[in-house]
Amino acid sequence: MAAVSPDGLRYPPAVQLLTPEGERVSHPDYSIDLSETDLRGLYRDMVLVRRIDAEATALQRQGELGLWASCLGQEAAQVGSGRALRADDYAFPTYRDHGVTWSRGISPLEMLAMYRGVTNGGWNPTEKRCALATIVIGNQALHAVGYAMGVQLDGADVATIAYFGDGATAEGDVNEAFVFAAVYNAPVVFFCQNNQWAISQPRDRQSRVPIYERAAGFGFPGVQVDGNDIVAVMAVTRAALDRARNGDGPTLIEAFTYRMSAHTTSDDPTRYRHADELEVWRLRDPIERLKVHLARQGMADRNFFDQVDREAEDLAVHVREGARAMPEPAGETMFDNVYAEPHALLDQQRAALVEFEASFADEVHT
Amino acid sequence: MAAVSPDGLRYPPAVQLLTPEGERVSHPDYSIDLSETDLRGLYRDMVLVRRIDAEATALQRQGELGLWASCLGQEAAQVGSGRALRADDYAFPTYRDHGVTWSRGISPLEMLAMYRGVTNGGWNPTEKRCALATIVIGNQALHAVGYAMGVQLDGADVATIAYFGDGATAEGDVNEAFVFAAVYNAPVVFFCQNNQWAISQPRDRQSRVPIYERAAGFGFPGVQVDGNDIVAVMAVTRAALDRARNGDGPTLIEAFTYRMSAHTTSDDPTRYRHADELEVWRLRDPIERLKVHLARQGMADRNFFDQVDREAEDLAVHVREGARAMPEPAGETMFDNVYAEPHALLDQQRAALVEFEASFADEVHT
Amino acid sequence: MTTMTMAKALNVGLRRAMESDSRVLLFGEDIGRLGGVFRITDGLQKDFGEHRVMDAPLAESGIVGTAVGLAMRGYRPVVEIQFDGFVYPAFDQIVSQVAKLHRRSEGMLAMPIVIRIPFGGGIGAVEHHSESPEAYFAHTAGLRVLSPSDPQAAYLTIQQAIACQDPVVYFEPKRRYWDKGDVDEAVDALDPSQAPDPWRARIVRRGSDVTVACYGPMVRTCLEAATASADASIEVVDLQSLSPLDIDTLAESVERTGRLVVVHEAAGSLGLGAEVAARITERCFFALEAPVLRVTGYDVPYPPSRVEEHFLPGLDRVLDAVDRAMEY
Amino acid sequence: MTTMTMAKALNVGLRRAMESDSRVLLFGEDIGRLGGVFRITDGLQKDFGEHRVMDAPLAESGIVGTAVGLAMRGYRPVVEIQFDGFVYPAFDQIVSQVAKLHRRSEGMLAMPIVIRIPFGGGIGAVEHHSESPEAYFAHTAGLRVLSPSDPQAAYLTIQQAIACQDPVVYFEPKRRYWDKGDVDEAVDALDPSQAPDPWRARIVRRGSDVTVACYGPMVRTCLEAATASADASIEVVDLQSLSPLDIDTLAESVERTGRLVVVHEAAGSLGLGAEVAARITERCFFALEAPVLRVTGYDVPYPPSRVEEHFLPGLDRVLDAVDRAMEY
Ligand SMILES: Cc1ncc(C[n+]2csc(CCOP(=O)(O)OP(=O)(O)O)c2C)c(N)n1
Ligand SMILES: Cc1ncc(C[n+]2csc(CCOP(=O)(O)OP(=O)(O)O)c2C)c(N)n1
Ligand SMILES: [Mg+2]
Ligand SMILES: [Mg+2]
Repeated sequence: MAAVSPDGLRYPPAVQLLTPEGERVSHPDYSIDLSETDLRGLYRDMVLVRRIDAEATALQRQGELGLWASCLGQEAAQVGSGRALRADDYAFPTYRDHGVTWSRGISPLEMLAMYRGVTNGGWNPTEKRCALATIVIGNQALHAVGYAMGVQLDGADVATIAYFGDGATAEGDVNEAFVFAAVYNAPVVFFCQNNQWAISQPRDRQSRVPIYERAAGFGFPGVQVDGNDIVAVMAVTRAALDRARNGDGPTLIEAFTYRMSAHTTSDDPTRYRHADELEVWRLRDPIERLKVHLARQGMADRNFFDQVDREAEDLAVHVREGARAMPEPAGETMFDNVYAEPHALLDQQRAALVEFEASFADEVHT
Repeated sequence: MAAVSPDGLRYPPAVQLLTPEGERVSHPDYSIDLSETDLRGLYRDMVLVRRIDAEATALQRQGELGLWASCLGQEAAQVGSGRALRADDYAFPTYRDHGVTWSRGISPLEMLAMYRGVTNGGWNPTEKRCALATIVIGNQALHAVGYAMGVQLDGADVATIAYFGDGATAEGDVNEAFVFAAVYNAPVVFFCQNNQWAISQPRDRQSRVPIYERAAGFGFPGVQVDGNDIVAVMAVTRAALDRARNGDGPTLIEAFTYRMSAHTTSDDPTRYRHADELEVWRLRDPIERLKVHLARQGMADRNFFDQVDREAEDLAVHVREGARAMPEPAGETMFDNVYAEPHALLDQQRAALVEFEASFADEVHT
Repeated sequence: MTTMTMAKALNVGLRRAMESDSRVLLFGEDIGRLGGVFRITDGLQKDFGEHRVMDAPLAESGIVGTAVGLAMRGYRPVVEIQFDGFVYPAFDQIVSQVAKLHRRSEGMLAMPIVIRIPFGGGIGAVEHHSESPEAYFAHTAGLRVLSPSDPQAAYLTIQQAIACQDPVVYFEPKRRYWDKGDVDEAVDALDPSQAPDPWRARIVRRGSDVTVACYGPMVRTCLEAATASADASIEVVDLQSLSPLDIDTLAESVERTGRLVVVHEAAGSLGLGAEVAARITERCFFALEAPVLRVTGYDVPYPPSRVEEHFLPGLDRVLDAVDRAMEY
Repeated sequence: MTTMTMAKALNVGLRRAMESDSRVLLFGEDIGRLGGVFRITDGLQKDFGEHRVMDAPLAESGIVGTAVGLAMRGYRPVVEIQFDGFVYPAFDQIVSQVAKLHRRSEGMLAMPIVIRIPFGGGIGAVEHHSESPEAYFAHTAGLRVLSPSDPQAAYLTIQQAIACQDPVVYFEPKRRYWDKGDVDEAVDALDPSQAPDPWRARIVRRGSDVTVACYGPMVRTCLEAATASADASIEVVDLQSLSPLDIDTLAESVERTGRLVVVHEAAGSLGLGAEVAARITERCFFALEAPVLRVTGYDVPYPPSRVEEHFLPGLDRVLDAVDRAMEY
């Protein structure tokens, strides 16, 4: 199935191992052995992530979350790359990468906490070996390179992976990350999810050529993979992580995918994109194709699919109830951990706030 | 003469039209017709620029300038590209690009004024169609692109050229300039003088691959030219400017050259580079090779060379005397032109300064 | 007179500016078809074309840096930074170039650039979307800083900022975007006989006991506090111009009231309130019956949204400061 | 006791910090073989190797951004920004990440990064090499800001800054690099019983009529003014810690003298002097016999070097302010 997407880019991209019709195909450079269990696991991951995402979207509509950035359509790119990581590897995700954080063992409620507004973080980055979601576009690419430089100094067998979008490739920080990664030959993988849009801006507002081509000019390889093909994503990411660990330096992966939802729950994509674009991409749905593959190959039956669906529903209930039950942070928590060491001014401000608020019988007006 | 320079890069670079031995050679993609007069003019330009540079260096040693950034060795890159510009084109130079500013008709004393500390500018950018020298590495690349975008909006037949060094290619701004230039297809030429050093950092601290290769990943062509070959520099730059004017978008030119002097008069390169590197590059001197060429081809005789030398000496006297005679700016000039429109606070501060300083019989202590 | 939101007033003001000067360009992320994430530029690309309302790549330094070049070419770029917390990548271009080029060129290059920044909290947003970075710019010589507080002021000052030959950082109080007010569109913003001087503070409520100085989103809060105040007669001064500060208007008020409270959302340390307090104390030393008190955000990063109401100065904190000032 | 320049004291202090903690890394442009443009890191790459004294590509956001990653990996990066005017490209990483990550992670990620910045004027340099950007950082919650004024303080505070679990922006008064002073290398900087608390202001000269508060390069200027003063007995307080400010020590002094002059090179508007004036006036309202006066750089971009002596606060301007304070 060779089609030209509305923005003129050719589909499928260079590396594909599973067609939209669920057929396994081969590629001269990339292959991967995945057991039936592996594939069922990946399917389950994607379904659960999509369910979390849908539930979070619903919770936002109900006023339980301030905002949500949906990963709908990008599950294969996120889970496929996330599951390619070893336990010791370190991921640097963005606000949209729920499939990545899920793969790092971060719970849905930890993912939601920031969007509910009870924290600016959500999980223990050191324990999960996954940085907090970065919102300032591109900043985390440099953090990933720095972490990788540290790994290199330690002589450790660890790779880092930096996630960012097509829009982010325009930012200075991402390009400086390419420079530093190349110069120090850092064990880092740059994983760009080209979901064709940066809010309302189509991909060609950020780059006139395919994004993976950017890498060569910085001195390391770039590869474009079908981001809706979880098998290919995993194969390509694993190869890049291995390169990094083997001392062969950075790789840029462009996962060619599509943001099937709005930018965030605050966005209205009908203002800037055509519905037929979405239709084209529906046919390339990452979950559907793995499902068809599993079914056709007899690797999974209705029973399995139903069970995953039930699990997803249970998870949704858990998410819904858990989100509502999240404790409200007290006002004075804003002073916690601003500094690691004592800070008299903040102690005074905290004391003044507590005293002031205590002076009101009932709640504070604003 | 194929030699490997100390940092492992091959010499000569891709485009060369005049060998270090002064021989004209041809290139499949680049050619240029230069009359004898043209060539003699270019020779004269380079000799005068070198003389200004030497004089400024001497003036700095004598305490007449606060600092000087020498362009020694880079005359062909600067004059060759500067002379390729049409009158209407607009150049965005750095602190080191005296050969460029000379080509734009900026007088040596205008060049020196900033280094003497009597101004932060030096010339009328609009009149000379040459921005003031930018010191913050990389900033001007974006200005050049913006100017080019403006030219495009006007439908004018004008190209802009942004100068920067090898070190600057690491900065976010230069890479963002590449993004914007590509996306808007702006009529701009990026002229990178790879003089092999960014203060004490060799070129491979900024990029592990030749710099011109950076361009392709942003979607426009890059070309490496022998930066010590004024004929090739002119041919390549003119072609790139024509491309820009024809609506074919940006080009990155890497002029492969060498900083034969210290970074600035404050620098001590013996701390970080070997003298033999300099020896290798002496053999590739840009002025020497054009002189040999002119002489061998009978385009110029001793008379001509002597006359240029005399002109250079006269210019040196003019520079020396002119620099010393530059009027000292009054203290209150610091308030001039901070704002274009009235600003009461600054008026008050100016009045206070004038009154305060007038209250001292003799000069102000500090 | 038309009643409209501040968002609409800005939209109409931008339209007027584009109509009256063809060199005015709008430039920023998502400002074209989408009309900006706050819809401030809604419809303008449709009416003025892609060449005058330009969608930019996602790179703030690139946006401001190319705006410098556009200004050198004679254009008057009006740049939109999507949210307060995303202006920092452009800080270098703003501080080293936009602010300094007119001085550096000895007046030969003007920098008539407006940098619009929706700022402040109170909208329940995620991190980096509720900051008040105005002090960074008010400390930077060569820039002017404006912040409107109501639709009429927004309508006029956005046009005045665009017409100004100096660079203006223009802070729009995003949580007041949807507040409505009367706008007299008949006023010619650029005619000094019709429109007030944008660089002057505005006494928006008269009072006799305490002066409360504020700007942007806090003006409404302070007006509400003044109305609610039982004990003290509060005069509210909307500073509007954060750089230069109109100390004359404020001093005249303080000379009458003898007391000053300054209110802003930004962290207190080195915030605008510090400068106002220092200047007014020097100027009105003998008139002040109490030290200048400040009601500001705390010296912490902007907190998660479920905590923001504790961070933001509200009516009660303003009244508490007024009471404290009265007790001296 | 050894007599050495501040440059040498910093060099020795960095060496001690690297010796006592192998996680300390130096990182910056030209700091290796060259030893930095001011030679502060002279010899350190030779002795500690290229892995602990790392030359960086020419990209400040890259340097600070990768330092964040190094800190996440457990290192303690000490970053050198070559000159004050070149910190702005890193502003975003400093303000949005370095300052906020400890808070964002609820204490799970420490950011023990030191950002060394040679700052201030008076060395006859070209543009961007003489700025005083400390207010930007002192206004930013989550950062600490230090500035030593003599070799002994430099020797101790650089080690204390490196040992601090919080990010520290460390402003080195470049025109005092070559001033000599006694340094007691036997003092263990990290032992609170031996070394003074870096976050406290220091009374560097006793006096009874007027307190003069200053920091960094202005401390020497103010000490000279105090010595030269015929009419008034001047107490000089070196603030040293610009964030947090040690208002207690300063207030104690002002309670005694009744007068305060604050001196710095940075532009006056929204400079450190504004915060000091506001805080001290609130704290010592009844003790102040005159308003707090400020002697600062003017609100203009740093001027060309042949004009800088008119811009920089000198002895005469300090004494003039002292006289004015006395006249109240
Ligand atoms: C520095 C910065 N500028 C602007 C924004 C506002 N913003 C949030 S997401 C976004 C688009 C990002 O596009 P892309 O990188 O393609 O990632 P996607 O959202 O498509 O996953 C923008 C402009 C931001 N977060 N940070
Ligand atoms: C943003 C910024 N960082 C650091 C500096 C200090 N600096 C001045 S020149 C220079 C090296 C520049 O190297 P390159 O770009 O190769 O140009 P060259 O000096 O070799 O012509 C540095 C680091 C600066 N001017 N601007
Ligand atoms: Mg995208
Ligand atoms: Mg160079």
